[in-house]
Amino acid sequence: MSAILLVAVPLLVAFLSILTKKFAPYLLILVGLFNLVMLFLLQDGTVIIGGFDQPLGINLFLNLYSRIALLLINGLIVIIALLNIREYGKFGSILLLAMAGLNGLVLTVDLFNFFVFLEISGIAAYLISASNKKPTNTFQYLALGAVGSSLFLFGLIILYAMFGTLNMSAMITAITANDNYTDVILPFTLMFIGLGVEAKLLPFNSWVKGVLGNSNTMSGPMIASVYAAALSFVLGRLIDKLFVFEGTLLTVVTVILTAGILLGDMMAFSSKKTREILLFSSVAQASIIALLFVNGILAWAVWLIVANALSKTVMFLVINKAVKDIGCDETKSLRGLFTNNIIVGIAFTLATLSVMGMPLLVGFIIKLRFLTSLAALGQIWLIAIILIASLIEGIYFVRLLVKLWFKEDNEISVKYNVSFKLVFVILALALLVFGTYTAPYKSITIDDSVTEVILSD
Amino acid sequence: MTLFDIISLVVGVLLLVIAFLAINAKKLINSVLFLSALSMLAVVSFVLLKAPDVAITEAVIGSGLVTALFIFTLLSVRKEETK
Amino acid sequence: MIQYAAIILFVFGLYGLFVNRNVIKMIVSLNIMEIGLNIFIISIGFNYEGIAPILTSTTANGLIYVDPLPQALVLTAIVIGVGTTALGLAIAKSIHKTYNTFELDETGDAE
Amino acid sequence: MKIKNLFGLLLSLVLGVFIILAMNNSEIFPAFGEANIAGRVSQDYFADANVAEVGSANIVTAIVIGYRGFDTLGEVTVLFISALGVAIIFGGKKQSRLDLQFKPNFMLRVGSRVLFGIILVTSFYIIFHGHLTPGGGFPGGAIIASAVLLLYLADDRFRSNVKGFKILEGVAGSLFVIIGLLGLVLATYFLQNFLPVGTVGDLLSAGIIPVIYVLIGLKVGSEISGIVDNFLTEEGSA
Repeated sequence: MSAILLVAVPLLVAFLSILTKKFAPYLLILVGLFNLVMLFLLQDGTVIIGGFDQPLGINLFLNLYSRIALLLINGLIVIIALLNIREYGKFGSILLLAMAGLNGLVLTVDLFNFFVFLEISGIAAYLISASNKKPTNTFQYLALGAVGSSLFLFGLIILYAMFGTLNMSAMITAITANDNYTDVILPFTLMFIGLGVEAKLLPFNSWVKGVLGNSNTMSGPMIASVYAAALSFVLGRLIDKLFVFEGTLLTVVTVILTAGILLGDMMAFSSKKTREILLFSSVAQASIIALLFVNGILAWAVWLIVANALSKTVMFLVINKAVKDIGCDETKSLRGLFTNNIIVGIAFTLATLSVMGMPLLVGFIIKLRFLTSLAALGQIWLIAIILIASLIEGIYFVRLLVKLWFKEDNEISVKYNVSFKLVFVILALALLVFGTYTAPYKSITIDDSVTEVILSD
Repeated sequence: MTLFDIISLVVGVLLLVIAFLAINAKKLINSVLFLSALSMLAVVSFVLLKAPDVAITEAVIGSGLVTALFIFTLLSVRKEETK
Repeated sequence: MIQYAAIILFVFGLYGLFVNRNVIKMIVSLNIMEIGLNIFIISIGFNYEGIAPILTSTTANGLIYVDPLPQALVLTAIVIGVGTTALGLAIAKSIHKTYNTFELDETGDAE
Repeated sequence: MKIKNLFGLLLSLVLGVFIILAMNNSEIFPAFGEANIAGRVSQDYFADANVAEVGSANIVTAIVIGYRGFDTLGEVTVLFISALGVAIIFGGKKQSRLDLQFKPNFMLRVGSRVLFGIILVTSFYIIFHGHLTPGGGFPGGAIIASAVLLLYLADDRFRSNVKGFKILEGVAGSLFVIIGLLGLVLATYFLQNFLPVGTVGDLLSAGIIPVIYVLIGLKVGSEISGIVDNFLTEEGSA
């Protein structure tokens, strides 16, 4: 009963699922539920693989940080699979492999193993985006993803050549022992750029517009919320523990991220297509999350990832279902979408308000707390930039909501079946409940030791 | 300049020249053939660097199957044009 | 010298990827980048007096071996490269079937 | 040579030289050829206790399967996903072979059958001696795939038994994971060696390493043959 089952069981079922094509989606949901149950039974700790401890073999490490990430990933994959059984049954084994890849990515402590799982989840993401029937965008995503993981491997090998180990915890102790910071600037930038491609940070994410711009009810939520959340968690752990940003590198990274926030929101402000508005706002959110990790504000970055993933799932599901029925993506053609499906409209509005950070919702508490933490750190400039970005965000989201609620002349008939509505209501309620009832934020303490990669016994 | 240095210098220069030709080749077939020559040179450099396991794998996979896949793609495309 | 050639090969692949707009040429540049990276990975473990890491007779100790760990990593990296290339070529074929060209600029919606 | 290419070339050369200089003046980055494994993890791979415990003469194979078997499991999954992806992207019912306006004569068709057998024998030799001599599952499997490729090229009506390859691929992959789980159940860790190790250097040694390498060889061989089959067939009538 060790954490390895979270990766081994989806792999085993995926290998078997190609023999029985029909049962793949049902197997996927069974394995997802099995993982969720396992997560409540597993204790924290280091899992040794292959019988050889840390320097020779590979270890997995489960603690509160990866437990929250795994709960979010497996839960969302089960929800998305449940909603897309009939239409995308063919992608059952691919979603199983994506689940195994993402679980391994979050759990592993060995850097090369991290690269292998980055590659597995990457290739699964290329195939999920292939369901959009747009081969040029999938090809661009594949080309950029391959460049990203090769850069990551290049940085990782330079670190191995310098410090002689591949294990993250041994690498951290070796880096702190060797205090000459100029050696590690090159590998850290290469690895940061490599992960920046997958985590949608601004200068490297030209693939996002194409892939998410014409996504469907399965690839949109999968890439926009599940992959984004997993990679933000993993990038956060690396930024917080491995990449010690100082001096010029810190300013360069902060400039890149703040540019990402502002440019992302401006592009969302100026775009006419609803899905582009959503994807540019998630680009801005990804840069905000990375900025919080760089400044060491762990707890609120984790809650921001969770809240963002939940609300983006609702938003992408609603818009993709509507675009599939109507066919056109322009905001003016979706006008008056919620007039005849009120419940879906309310859920979408709650999710949007939570992303904006309106009171009574999860987003408000998180935004308030991480702004105060930034103020405590004296980062006045960052607070100004984030507030400007939220102002722009508020304008384009309110403009979108007004269009979607009040119908002009055209009559839109978009029908959401019951299972969609059920999911929307549950997620919207979660955003509302955790917005007002703030006990869990205090009870679950996420402090600096949580992203620790060795169990400091 | 030991024998090893001379050979590695020749292999290094050849690697760069063929890679440049592969990127700027006019026709696709030439570019693919340069790629297969490049992976054969990679096999030579793996043997030079005393990595026999990797040399065998790169020989079979790199110059064997990857080039074959490229050429099949180009052949199936040319067949559609003539149809 | 081979290590410098490998690094420049890696950068050539990056250059080729951003200069070309032809799908097959981009996959060729991706392969060039991976070949350069693999040679670089092996070159950091190389030692002039070292021999291949295979224990012939267990009695002879005191021999200097080449670092075996990068070779194990490159075995995995090569097969990952094949996987990505096969997928890229399949997508290239489907691009050609829908747009009847390999040039990304002529396929309309590609920015 | 357009100016853009020349400018791009110069830019990439400058970046390459910058990376080389950045690595040269950092003193803990070992210069080319002076990689001493004393300071690195791979020092312990040669320690006699570990060699005896894993039992494989080829240290690289010991690392690929024995110490870092989880990497290899991940990497076999990568190949599995690309074979699955190629099948999904091509989709459609595949009946007829791509006719390449090349009519092989009788001698070629028969000759290739003979050569097919010989290539298969060499590939099994490489797979079985994976833990003794260079080679192993990956090159062995790729050689099986190149034998199938030879039949495809030499005979334009040949269609390999795609269904059989799919089943072989699924079974070999799941057996690999099951051996890992057996390690978890019998021994104490996933992918741990629970078979006797025997003396280093003879054929039946190194516990589960030869078994896993045979499974990897079969899986890689069937997967790449599946990819070749997808590339060489098209829809079209039977």
